[in-house]
Amino acid sequence: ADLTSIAILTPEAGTDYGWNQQGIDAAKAAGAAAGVKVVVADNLGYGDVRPTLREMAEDGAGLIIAHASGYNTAAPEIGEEMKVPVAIVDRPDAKKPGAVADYTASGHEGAYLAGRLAAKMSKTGTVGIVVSGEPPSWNAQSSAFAEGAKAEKPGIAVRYAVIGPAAYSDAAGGKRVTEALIAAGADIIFGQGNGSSFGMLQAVETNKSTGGGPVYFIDVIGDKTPIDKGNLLSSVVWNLEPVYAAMIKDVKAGSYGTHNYDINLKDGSVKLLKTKHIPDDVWAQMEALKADVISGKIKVEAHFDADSVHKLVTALPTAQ
Amino acid sequence: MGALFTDAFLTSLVLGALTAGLPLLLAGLGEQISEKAGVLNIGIEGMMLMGAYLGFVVAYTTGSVWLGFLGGAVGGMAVALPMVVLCIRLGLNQIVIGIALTLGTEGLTALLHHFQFAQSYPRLPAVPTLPIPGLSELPVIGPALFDRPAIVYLAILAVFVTAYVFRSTQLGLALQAAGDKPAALDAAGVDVVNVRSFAVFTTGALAGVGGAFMAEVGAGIFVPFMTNGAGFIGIVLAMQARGNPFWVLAGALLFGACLSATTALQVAGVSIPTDVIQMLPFAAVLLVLVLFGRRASLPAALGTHYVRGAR
Amino acid sequence: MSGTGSETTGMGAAGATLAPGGRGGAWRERGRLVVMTLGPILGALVLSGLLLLVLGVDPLAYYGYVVERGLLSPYGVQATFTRMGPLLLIAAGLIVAFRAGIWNLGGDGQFLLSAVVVAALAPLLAPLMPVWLVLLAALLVGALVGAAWSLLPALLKAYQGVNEIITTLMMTFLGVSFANVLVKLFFRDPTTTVPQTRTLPVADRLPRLFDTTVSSGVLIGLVAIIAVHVVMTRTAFGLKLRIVGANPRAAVHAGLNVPLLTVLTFALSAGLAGLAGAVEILGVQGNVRADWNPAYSLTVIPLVFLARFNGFASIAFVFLFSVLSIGGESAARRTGVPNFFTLVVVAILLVMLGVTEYLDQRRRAAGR
Amino acid sequence: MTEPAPSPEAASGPPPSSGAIVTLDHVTKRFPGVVANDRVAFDLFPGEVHVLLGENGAGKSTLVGMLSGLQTPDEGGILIDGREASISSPARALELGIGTVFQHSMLVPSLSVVDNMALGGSWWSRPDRTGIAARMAAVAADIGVRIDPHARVGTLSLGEQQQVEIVRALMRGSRVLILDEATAMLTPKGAEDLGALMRRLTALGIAVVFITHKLNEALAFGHRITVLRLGRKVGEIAPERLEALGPAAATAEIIRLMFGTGDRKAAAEGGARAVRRRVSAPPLLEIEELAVDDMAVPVSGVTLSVAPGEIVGLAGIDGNGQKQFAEALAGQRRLAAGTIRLGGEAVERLDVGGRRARGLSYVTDDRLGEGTVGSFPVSLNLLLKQVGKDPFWRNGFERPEPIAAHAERLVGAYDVRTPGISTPIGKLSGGNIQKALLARELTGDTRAVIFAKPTYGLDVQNIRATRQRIREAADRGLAVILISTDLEEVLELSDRIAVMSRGHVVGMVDNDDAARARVGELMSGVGA
Ligand SMILES: Nc1ncnc2c1ncn2[C@@H]1O[C@H](COP(=O)(O)OP(=O)(O)OP(=O)(O)O)[C@@H](O)[C@H]1O
Ligand SMILES: Nc1ncnc2c1ncn2[C@@H]1O[C@H](COP(=O)(O)OP(=O)(O)OP(=O)(O)O)[C@@H](O)[C@H]1O
Ligand SMILES: [Mg+2]
Ligand SMILES: [Mg+2]
Repeated sequence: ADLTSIAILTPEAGTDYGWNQQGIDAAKAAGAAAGVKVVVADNLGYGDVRPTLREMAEDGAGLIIAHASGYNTAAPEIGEEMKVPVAIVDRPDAKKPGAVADYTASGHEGAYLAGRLAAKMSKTGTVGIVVSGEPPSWNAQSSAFAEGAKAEKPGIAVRYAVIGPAAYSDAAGGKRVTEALIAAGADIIFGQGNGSSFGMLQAVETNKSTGGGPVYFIDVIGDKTPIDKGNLLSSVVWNLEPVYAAMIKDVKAGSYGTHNYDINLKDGSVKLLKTKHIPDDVWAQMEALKADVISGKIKVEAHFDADSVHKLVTALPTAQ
Repeated sequence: MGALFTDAFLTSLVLGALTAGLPLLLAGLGEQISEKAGVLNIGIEGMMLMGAYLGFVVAYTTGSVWLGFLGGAVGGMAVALPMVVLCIRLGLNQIVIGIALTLGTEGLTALLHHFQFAQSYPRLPAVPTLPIPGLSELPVIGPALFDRPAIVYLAILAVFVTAYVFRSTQLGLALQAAGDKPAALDAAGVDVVNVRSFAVFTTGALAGVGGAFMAEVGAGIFVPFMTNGAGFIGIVLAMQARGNPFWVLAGALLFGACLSATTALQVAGVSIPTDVIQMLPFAAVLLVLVLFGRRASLPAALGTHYVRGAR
Repeated sequence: MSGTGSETTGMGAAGATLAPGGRGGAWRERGRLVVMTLGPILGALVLSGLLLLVLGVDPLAYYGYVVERGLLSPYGVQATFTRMGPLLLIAAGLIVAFRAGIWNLGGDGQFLLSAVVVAALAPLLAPLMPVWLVLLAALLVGALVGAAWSLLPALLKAYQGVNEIITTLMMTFLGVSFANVLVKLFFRDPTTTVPQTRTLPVADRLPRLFDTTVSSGVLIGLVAIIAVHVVMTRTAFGLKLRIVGANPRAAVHAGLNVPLLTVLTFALSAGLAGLAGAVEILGVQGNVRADWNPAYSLTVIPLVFLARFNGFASIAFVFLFSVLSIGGESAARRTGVPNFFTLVVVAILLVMLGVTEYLDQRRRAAGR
Repeated sequence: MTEPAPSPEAASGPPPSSGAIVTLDHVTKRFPGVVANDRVAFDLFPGEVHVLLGENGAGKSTLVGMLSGLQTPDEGGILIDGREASISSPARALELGIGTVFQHSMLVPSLSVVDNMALGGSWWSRPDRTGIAARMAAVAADIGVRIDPHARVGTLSLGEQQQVEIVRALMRGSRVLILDEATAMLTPKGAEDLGALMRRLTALGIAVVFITHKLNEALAFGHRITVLRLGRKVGEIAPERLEALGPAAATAEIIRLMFGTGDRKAAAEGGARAVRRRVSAPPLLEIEELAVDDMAVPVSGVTLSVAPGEIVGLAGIDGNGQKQFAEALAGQRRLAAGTIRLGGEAVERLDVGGRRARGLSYVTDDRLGEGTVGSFPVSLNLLLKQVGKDPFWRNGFERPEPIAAHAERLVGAYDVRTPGISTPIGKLSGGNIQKALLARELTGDTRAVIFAKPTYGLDVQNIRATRQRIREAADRGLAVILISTDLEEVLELSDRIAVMSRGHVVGMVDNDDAARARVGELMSGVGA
């Protein structure tokens, strides 16, 4: 079919160096590459997006990307109503030819590598995971990070804490919980959150580890290098551009909805960010591990439920 | 598991409870002053948020923590000003104006943040602490409670000062009279409108500093909507405290402790939904109301507009 | 704010304008009402327009988009109507309470818990019974859950005189957390990793009106608010509630059972908020996700004051607000203003209203 | 205080050689529906006790309000030391040295006695509690009362609270001291001590405004007497004249001023019945050993029966349990003990509606506070106690026509002056609100009526109309209880008169020629 414009809807502003910004930037890039107009509706919150979905469809979007798990009930419904294909996250089973495809993007492979990296770099033998909530893709990355760390150093302690229910903008909570983990020995924090992640970053910047050294932060999705003050160790950077590009291609080819989309290490849509804090030898080892994951020598599974995460991190303290 | 509950970790839990509880304390204290004087201040969430915003902006641009807190106080008072004019002087409905001020401040600070900081997300450096000689050497509570930024001591001091003012100054008597029987205060020659205006401005200043604390110390950054309902919790704290500032302190620390307990349990690997633990303080307060809630617990003239000579 | 005092909250101005004026001055009175209502709206638009200018946005373009999307485009105005459904129900509930002198600030908790229970129940019932019966049962359950969540504040108020503002606020905090606990631990949809309830299929939801996307929730809302208006202004029961609200001592003097009427007021008010939750789920959302809380009640409270507790005026203000929130989102996107701007407009509107009302009072006082 | 003899000091009060401290220059104060003060001229001289007399609602407290900064005059001016001044606020009044004990408590219940006394100091200062307590003890000893300085005011009885207020006013060292019914709650001994104190104060050149309902006090303590009636100043008795008249003549003169020339006027209007026919029918309303628990004035042991067509007056100073009694009778309050029978049927367990349905009506004295809903139209207020009843409501729905017809009929029949039946009743004048209340309570199957201060705050014409209604009600065969603080009214209307004091009926008198003196004695506590 003929596709002239696509739309992307995000819950928060596209300036968060994270989930929202990644989605919007990638959609714009993919659109530009395919010569398709991209309409952005950001800051929509988690309430009712049906009016916006309809408006996008009415305005001629040939594909609507509903970039939040909170939208994955509304988008397929409105897609069907308005006869527009939609892309959703966290509902792989909702796939429907010509109508719905899922791109439950999980950087779990990257998070696994991040776990390995963290375990290699930790001087205290403890690493921490802070999340502002427990949506599926974060669960997948949390558990992969824990597995990676454990695989690297079986005796390592992985501490895990959720800031609170719906604590997406709770920057103070992010800082408080991160400081608790640092006090619990963590010198590398794997942090996932929106507004709250800036609180985590600030905690890392303003605290020393229990060993007296600096604390590092491993981010997800985006690249916060432009605002780094020297504590950003790495990031599980997503690149949704190939996903969206593939979607555009499939819509044009009429094959949309026959398969879901994914991001992975192999095509570079997930990668670990190299910063100057990672020594070259360690980075070389990471490259090797990455090759193993890509080749299938190391198998990383995605666990999307919170319980799996809890089990993994609970099992760990007793191991030490 | 023994290795987890080290001194350092316990310290951070206590510290976390204190840091999370402090803005609630300041908001609750402020609300208590308003309520004591007979003003139901629903706009306190907005006062905190403006305090957080302005406190952060001033601290960030001047590099001075103290100017930041001053900015926070000014921000809170700026939101208190329309409340004073519209509700205390003109007698408009306190609930409506309170909600309007909160909504407006949420929108305004988010807008300002969007245009100023949404690209750069500036963060503040750590706020310097002031160790109290001797006490700060104590294990666990030493670093958690006695090696804090000076504002923390001031906030705790504010509880004592408020208690002192309530109990032992003319102002305290005037506040109480303004909330309980404004006509009697008026007849004694004290201007009820002035006392109430003073109370609301003080509330603004305290809530503003609370917000500034949240931004400067609690988070080190301002993000939109960051007060997240803390002002409403302050209202609840003030109401359950029945005019005693120490109950506000206790309530605020209880809330903080519940948050820290959530973190501790999670870090220890016990998985209870955060929601359950966060219900506890509310359930506790409600239980108190069921068991002891009587008419006498709130100022008789709370929420009413005073008009001299009317009857 | 002790006992059953209602004027105590300083609503004198609102109360005074409730009574119809004399026949002679009816037209002048009506004209005054129009000025009093349109004045603040125009004032708010001007002030907000100035703010837009500061932000470098053409106010006319912004308002143009608001009107175009919220009012003129078919899908837009349909969205406006759909949005009105739950808001009208909440407004109806608030009117009952406020006219009876009860400050029920717990609408959000009542709304949310009802939504969660309805979202859990309806998909389970759907395979077992005909759609209409499912919907009817779910609406009823929603209203009951909402009412149940107000029972404690109601009893405390009626028999202990405990201030309902604290208790209803507390019940909202509790309700929001409790709703999350229910979704995460008890009502969770096992087929997905997302913490949410099962989803009621689109076909089983409240029917849509004609060939549009407008949910029939708006009809329920309209019927409810008009019914409330009629009950409050035209029936003996409504009159009794208004007597309690306007002068509780007169209610005692007239031999009314004030505690019972107080409990009934809570039940009705919260039941309507619960019905709003049910309508939002059955008509629009189909399920509830953890941490979802649209907090409608807090924004409807000022609207109801703006309408001076009048049902028809409330419809107008809810409509205006819906246009603003549907159109505002679109206008913000097109003009590049962040969505937060709508909040500022609402706040300015409320403050303008307050000032206008004050000026009107002074004018009337001077005219005597 | 058994003998109302003016004291020597009173007789030889210092002559007003100096000018007045305070002069009210023909002040007028209006409230919606009443002219509370109508061009009142009033001089207050140093070294004098200036007594203000007048029936309830005469405007005494309003005058005090203007002196103490609570009210500002609508017309007229105030002179302080002969110079034009404005007393714009209570603070200003205190500054000018005017200290007031208000009729209604102006204490904060949640504060202690000393803290109440301390109110008003500079904000950041500490209240000097020990100092205040000490000075308080001294002043209290002066007037012979004992007050626990640290007791919370809310725990004190109303009488004790009044003592606190008197002591507070004295402690302020004002040059003008206003006491609005300050002795109402004092014991006779306490009142006498207060009188002695006033004498000592005036000797120091302080001016005192003293309001009381007890004529003996007025004569004993006062140097100058001003009488208000319906907001107007109807007379002033200067010190020389007061001295010259002597107690008995002064009393007669005052009563004439306060109540008008009662008998002559009534006779001229042909309103009063010369002699009421004796009522021989068995009682319709029987009250036995009625008791009510109340914080302020507990009522007990009230036994009273009223025959159809009979008017039983209940006289007494305001606040002696009349209100509690009436509310208990009407069903608004729980009885602590006792029985009420209406036409032989026990009704004490019924609620307000039940009693009303059986024919018991209650015309409250608190017209705006509980009698009406001010913002509601006249028409609905006329049906306030019949909400939901046929034919005005059918299936719960309001029926505008019958409601309007009913309202039009009553408004016409009772001559309620209103712009229309949909006018909010709060906008009517006091007299017209009262007519509407009478209309509501006297319509329908009423068999017994309680009137509480039915002419309170009304002007002459309305008083006459209202009294006529009461008589007509009795003539129709209703059993009537007439509660009034106005002796003239009770004497004019009643067949028998009960006097209430401190929650008890202290005497029952047949309304004959001796009644006036006897009731007056009972009321003033002279012969109790
Ligand atoms: N603030 C007010 N608002 C409305 N009406 C008032 C107000 N104050 C007094 N009035 C009315 O003014 C009139 C005079 O009242 P005032 O209190 O001066 O009488 P009083 O002589 O002190 O009576 P009493 O002996 O009962 O104390 C009464 O009709 C009263 O109802
Ligand atoms: N200060 C005022 N402000 C506004 N309206 C007033 C004021 N004073 C009186 N009125 C109104 O003017 C009208 C006449 O009032 P006024 O008290 O003079 O009546 P009145 O002749 O004394 O009647 P009544 O004998 O029934 O008491 C009433 O409607 C009253 O409400
Ligand atoms: Mg009059
Ligand atoms: Mg008086």
